[in-house]
Amino acid sequence: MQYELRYQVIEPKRHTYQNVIDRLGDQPASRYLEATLDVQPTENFHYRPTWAQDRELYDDRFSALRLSDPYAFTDPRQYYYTPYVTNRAALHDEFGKTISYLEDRDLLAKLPDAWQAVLSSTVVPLRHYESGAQLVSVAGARFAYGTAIEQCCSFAAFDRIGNAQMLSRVGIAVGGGTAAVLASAKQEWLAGPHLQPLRRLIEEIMVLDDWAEGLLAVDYIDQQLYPLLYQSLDESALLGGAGAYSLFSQHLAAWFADQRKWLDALTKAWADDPERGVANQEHLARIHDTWAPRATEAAAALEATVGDIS
Amino acid sequence: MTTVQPRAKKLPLKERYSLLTRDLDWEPSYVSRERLYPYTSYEGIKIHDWDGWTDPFRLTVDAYYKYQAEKDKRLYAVLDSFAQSQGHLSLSDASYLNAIKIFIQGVTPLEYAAHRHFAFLARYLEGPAPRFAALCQSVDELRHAQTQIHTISNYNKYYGGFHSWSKMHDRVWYLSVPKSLFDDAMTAGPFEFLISISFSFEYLLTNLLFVPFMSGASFNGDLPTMTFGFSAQSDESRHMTLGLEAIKFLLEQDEDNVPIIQDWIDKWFWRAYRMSALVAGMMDYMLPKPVMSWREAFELYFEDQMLGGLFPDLDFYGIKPPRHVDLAIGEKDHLGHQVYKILHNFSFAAAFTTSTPTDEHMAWLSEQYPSTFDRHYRPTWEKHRRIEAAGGRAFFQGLPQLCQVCQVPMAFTEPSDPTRISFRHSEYRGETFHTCSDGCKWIFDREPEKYVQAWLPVHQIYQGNCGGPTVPDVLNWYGIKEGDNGEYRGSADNTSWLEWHK
Amino acid sequence: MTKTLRQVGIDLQESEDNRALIEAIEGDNPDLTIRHLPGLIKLQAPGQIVINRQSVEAKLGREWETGEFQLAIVSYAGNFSEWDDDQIIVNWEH
Amino acid sequence: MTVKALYDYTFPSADRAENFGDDQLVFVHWAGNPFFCSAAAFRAPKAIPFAEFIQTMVEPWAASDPDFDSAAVRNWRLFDQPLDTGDGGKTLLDLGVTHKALLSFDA
Repeated sequence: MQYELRYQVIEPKRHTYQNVIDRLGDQPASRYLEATLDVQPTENFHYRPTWAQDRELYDDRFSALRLSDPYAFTDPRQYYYTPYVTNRAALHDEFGKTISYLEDRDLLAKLPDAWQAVLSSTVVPLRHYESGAQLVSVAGARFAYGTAIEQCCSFAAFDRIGNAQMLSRVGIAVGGGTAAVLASAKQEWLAGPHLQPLRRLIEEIMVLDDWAEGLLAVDYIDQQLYPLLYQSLDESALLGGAGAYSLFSQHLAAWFADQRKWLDALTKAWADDPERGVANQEHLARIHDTWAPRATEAAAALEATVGDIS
Repeated sequence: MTTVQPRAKKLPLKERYSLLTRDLDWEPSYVSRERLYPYTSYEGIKIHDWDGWTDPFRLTVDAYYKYQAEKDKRLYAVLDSFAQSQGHLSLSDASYLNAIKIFIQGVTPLEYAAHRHFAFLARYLEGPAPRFAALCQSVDELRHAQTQIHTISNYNKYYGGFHSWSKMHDRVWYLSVPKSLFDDAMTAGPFEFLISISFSFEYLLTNLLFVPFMSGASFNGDLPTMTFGFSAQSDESRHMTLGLEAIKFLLEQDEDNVPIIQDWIDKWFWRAYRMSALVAGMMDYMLPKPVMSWREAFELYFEDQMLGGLFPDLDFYGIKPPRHVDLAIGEKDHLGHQVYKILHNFSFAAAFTTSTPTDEHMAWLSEQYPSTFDRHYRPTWEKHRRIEAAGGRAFFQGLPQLCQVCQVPMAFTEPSDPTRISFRHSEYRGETFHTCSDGCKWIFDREPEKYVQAWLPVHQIYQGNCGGPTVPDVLNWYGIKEGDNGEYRGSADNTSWLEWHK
Repeated sequence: MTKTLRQVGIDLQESEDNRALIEAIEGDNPDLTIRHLPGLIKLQAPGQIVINRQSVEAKLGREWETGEFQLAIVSYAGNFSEWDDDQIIVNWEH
Repeated sequence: MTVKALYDYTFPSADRAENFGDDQLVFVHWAGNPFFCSAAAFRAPKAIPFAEFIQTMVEPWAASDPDFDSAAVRNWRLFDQPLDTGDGGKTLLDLGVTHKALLSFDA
């Protein structure tokens, strides 16, 4: 017997919300666009912030880098909450499987001494760097102008805690299931000479007033650290009998590739802005000149300690 | 859940959680703590040990992603199937959607505002544990805003009033009530924000506002709203815990915090309660199949659970029930009626429609409100019925007087006399400011510098800032389209509904 | 110290997924009162409500993490005084 | 009690009299009539004679209630005090009805 499902055909009166129609015409719009465009309030704020003089609750003057249309930038990954958590659930699930595999076979504890040392004294301490980067990203979640940009910052902030927790779990595994390595790694972070330029740098970035400048300054560090620790060191690990290192570092490399997508698109949107592009390019150059050399310097101090292996 | 993570071998949950969250923090030495956290001292709150904060949920990031992805998988499956099967046709009636219109215009933007400002706490609170809890809440609130936008997106295709929710929230008169409340909280310092939103709103009132509302959605055939609502509420439980943890933490840190916190509870209870009046009107009048009266919900969720349960607990710290709570209790038999009267008077200028209650609905109201409905409210509705029987429909041909603090039209009555409107006013810097109640007047007098700034929609119209001098000018500026507003019977939605159900 | 008997409450989504959980809670809390609202089940008890992992697993026939309780809960009145690998307790503290 | 802020938190009132030029806001309440949820707000010239104010602004609003009878309007009050409106020729300003004053009547 066949069932025939009969639904009434009803013509929609409109295909999406009016603000989306105003921008793109009356056609079906993606969930990303409906959940992103024009969501942030823009006018008629009732009271002035007690914590910031001469600013409205949402104000594009929280950064020198501005877009004439804040939605000229959209996330190339099209992340709104659901695809974001779905993607990251998979990433952390994979990481969890990796770490269980490494733990079950004690593979991290069995790493060659030199690799153990690199992990404990250089890689695991970076969970604190991730935590600092989280603080910088979350400032963008609050102060960036427009939902498209701020939601990327929000997700990046959450990612950073995720990265810090991945590194922490590696530390726990290296410590044979105890907190011993995390404790010594924290000492390295606080006092190890190879990490002090980095710690000084991230602390100085954490107190910047301009959220976008902070974000870019951290990115200059990422651009040095991630390729160094999770790509080139990864290759050395595969060649040097430290496959366990490679197994976990692939997940951080995967994250960094994802992070690049939106940050590169945002930087491009700032530089290409029809009205503010020229001013933005000047600010971008200034920000680069201020922070990129510091990032190189901090990475060099750290690289010296891993140089023996790679 | 199909996959179960293997339990940690050696570290118990508590310790592991602490290592994965608060242990990430370090004491900065290259910059000062004051520069890093510049906003934690000006409100007068004293914190001696940020590690005194505990988080019972102990949610790590991987678990967060796993649970949230699972919740959203379930939710979006419901949304997709409802849309595919034209589920909107099995609602109790299209008029039900008026409640959902107010929801997306009024509440969804608040979720978004909470998202943004919990990010402020996630940046500026000094303790890593509350910062992480705030970060989770910040992304949760984004989830709530976005799942609501997606749930309602399907209704927007077929019904009026949903299409311009974001612009409306910034501009339309009744939406300045919720907007001003969040603006008030966000412009305050981080601790006041925490007490206002996490405690007074999330813990004290959210149950009262959301749970009966979602039950109402379920009862009226609105499966998607019920699903997103209950799904959001599961996050809300974490947020309530943050609120309760916040208040206990602040009270335990220093005795000097107690009067400051009490003052904030007093302010924010009343502020949030006044905003919730919109929900009272909705529950009592806007559901074609009503599920619970405001009075019953208030008794169950506020009087029993909060006054009966929570406040005796807080008494331990020297915290008393909120100032003016007696007024809220005293008007529980009146609130919904007075608020719906406002909406009914002014729906010509709103992005929803209203109707005089039917006989059947009035019978339900009589039953729910035996001491007040027949005596004080039925006669006015009967008068509307007579006008409508003669082919008319009465609206308030003008603009209302608004309360300077809550921004609701000044429709509430004296505690001692439900036939007399309650008028209060204060003088500040030679100017008069009107408030609707002792609660709002007390709030105004406490911080007049703040409330004189209020963007009062009626006054802004009269200043010429809202698109022009005539009603059509203003409606156009609001983004309200022909057919979104006015009387439900004969409205665009009503006409379509009848057409689709021929 | 006398134990407080003020009511605590938990609201859960009434769904097939949660049936075993609700049965387990009923089993472990003899003073529980239950109220059904559309889509929702409201559990209340004087003093405290306890949820035991083992009881839930026995009803479910599979492993269950206490964290999964977050998928079921709609609201609560009280305080989570305990939430560890094996048990969740809601009560009033003072 | 003042607002706690990180700077001198002083802002002008959003509805200060000067924003309305020669006009002002006036609120009018029909006491004891539950048909109207609240008092009405008007923008009126300070120099408008009272009778004209009533005729051109208040009456069209009050007529929202079909039972309104302009002849029955009586007992004007300014806030809580009785207001002698005389023959209606005096202006709002002359009567002491200033910016954001509340007028009430019975009918």
